[in-house]
Amino acid sequence: MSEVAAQALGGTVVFVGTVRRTAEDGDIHAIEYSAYRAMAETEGDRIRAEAAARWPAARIVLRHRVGLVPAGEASVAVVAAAPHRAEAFDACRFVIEQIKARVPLWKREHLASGAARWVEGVPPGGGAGGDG
Amino acid sequence: MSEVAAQALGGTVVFVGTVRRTAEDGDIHAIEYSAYRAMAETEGDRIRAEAAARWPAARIVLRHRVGLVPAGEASVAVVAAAPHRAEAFDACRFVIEQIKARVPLWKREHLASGAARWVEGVPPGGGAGGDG
Amino acid sequence: MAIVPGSGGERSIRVRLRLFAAYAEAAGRDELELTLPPGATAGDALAAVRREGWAARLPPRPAVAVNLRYAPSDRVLGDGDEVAIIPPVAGG
Amino acid sequence: MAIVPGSGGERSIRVRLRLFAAYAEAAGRDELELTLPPGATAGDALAAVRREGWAARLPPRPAVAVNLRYAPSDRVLGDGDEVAIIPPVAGG
Repeated sequence: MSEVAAQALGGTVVFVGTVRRTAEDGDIHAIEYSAYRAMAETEGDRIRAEAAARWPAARIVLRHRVGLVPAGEASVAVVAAAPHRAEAFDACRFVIEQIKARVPLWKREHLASGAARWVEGVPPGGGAGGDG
Repeated sequence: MSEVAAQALGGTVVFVGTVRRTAEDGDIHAIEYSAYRAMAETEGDRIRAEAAARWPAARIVLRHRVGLVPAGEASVAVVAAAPHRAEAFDACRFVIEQIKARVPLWKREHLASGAARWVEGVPPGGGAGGDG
Repeated sequence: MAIVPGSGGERSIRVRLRLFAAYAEAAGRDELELTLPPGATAGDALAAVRREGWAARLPPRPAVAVNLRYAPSDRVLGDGDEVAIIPPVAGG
Repeated sequence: MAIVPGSGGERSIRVRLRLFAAYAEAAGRDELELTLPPGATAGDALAAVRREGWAARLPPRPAVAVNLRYAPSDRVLGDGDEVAIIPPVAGG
């Protein structure tokens, strides 16, 4: 949070996404995240710029881990600080929704049984189209 | 956050309210919070119970400082953890809105000039009425 | 009509009235005791307080809590109740 | 009509095509080079990939990015562009 701290900012909203241990059909040992790293970074920058355009007073930081993340650990964090809480909530939520909708990240669940499987994702709909 | 951590909870939203240094008409050195403490605690418990009724899977923690809080420091924190992020966002926001609407807390701004003044609040509208 | 022993229907009640923040500052104290007739309500307690000079500071309908809970003005008080006049709140 | 020197209008282009996650797994590799006619689009690159057997795995209209940005299928490619077929995303 110190990355977004400023003395004119009264409200800070943090979202932390954590790897859940339980799935419908078996315990999850860890999730392995992979990314199209260069694009994930530029897409993250674009999301941040879009949020800055909508909430000019907000400061935003986003982070996503890649590689193996054990159950119970955080995989993604978004921090939004703003003069007023409504902006902080709205900006934080916008950023995490956009991350989930369009940043090229994928996850593979590693089950307690030793099996692994790709988690079904969502067709990315943001950015400049993506109907190709 | 460890107070609300659980391995079935995938999304955690934290709201932190910080004392702003700048006001319209003078720098703020600190805010002095006072409370009707026994009622603030029971009202906080009621808010938590109401949130639990609306979002049964969510776990919620709320904290508010009293006494002198220097500018730049946090005065209030709400943590909501839930299986899915929408519930965590909604529960966290509900709780901070309710705190601000009805928990008997008051603040007095201490200005850099040495002057102090009560901050205008909102007539509490929640709970069992309050039209007395 | 039978006399119900111990109903206390004719004894006056005493309530502790608490003041906070700007109201306590205006009153110069944060607590007073009120003696009220049986059956008195939160609104009656407020009316009693209004006889004090500083009470001009109070809004027409301030929020009142009885025993740590917001209460409507027709809430009937009991002996020993704690009544609080709650200034506009400003947490966060 | 004048001949514009250096327009390169008649030379084919080469693009680097990148695959990720389940698509890379299906293809058995995460990258291939495509040689395409001048004026080829993102959609043409995709059509070229569809000739490979594993490409049955692809949905009818997968998302495509050109040079780190989602692009429509009519996006015209240039020599050296990086084209990626983006599987449904699952961050968080």
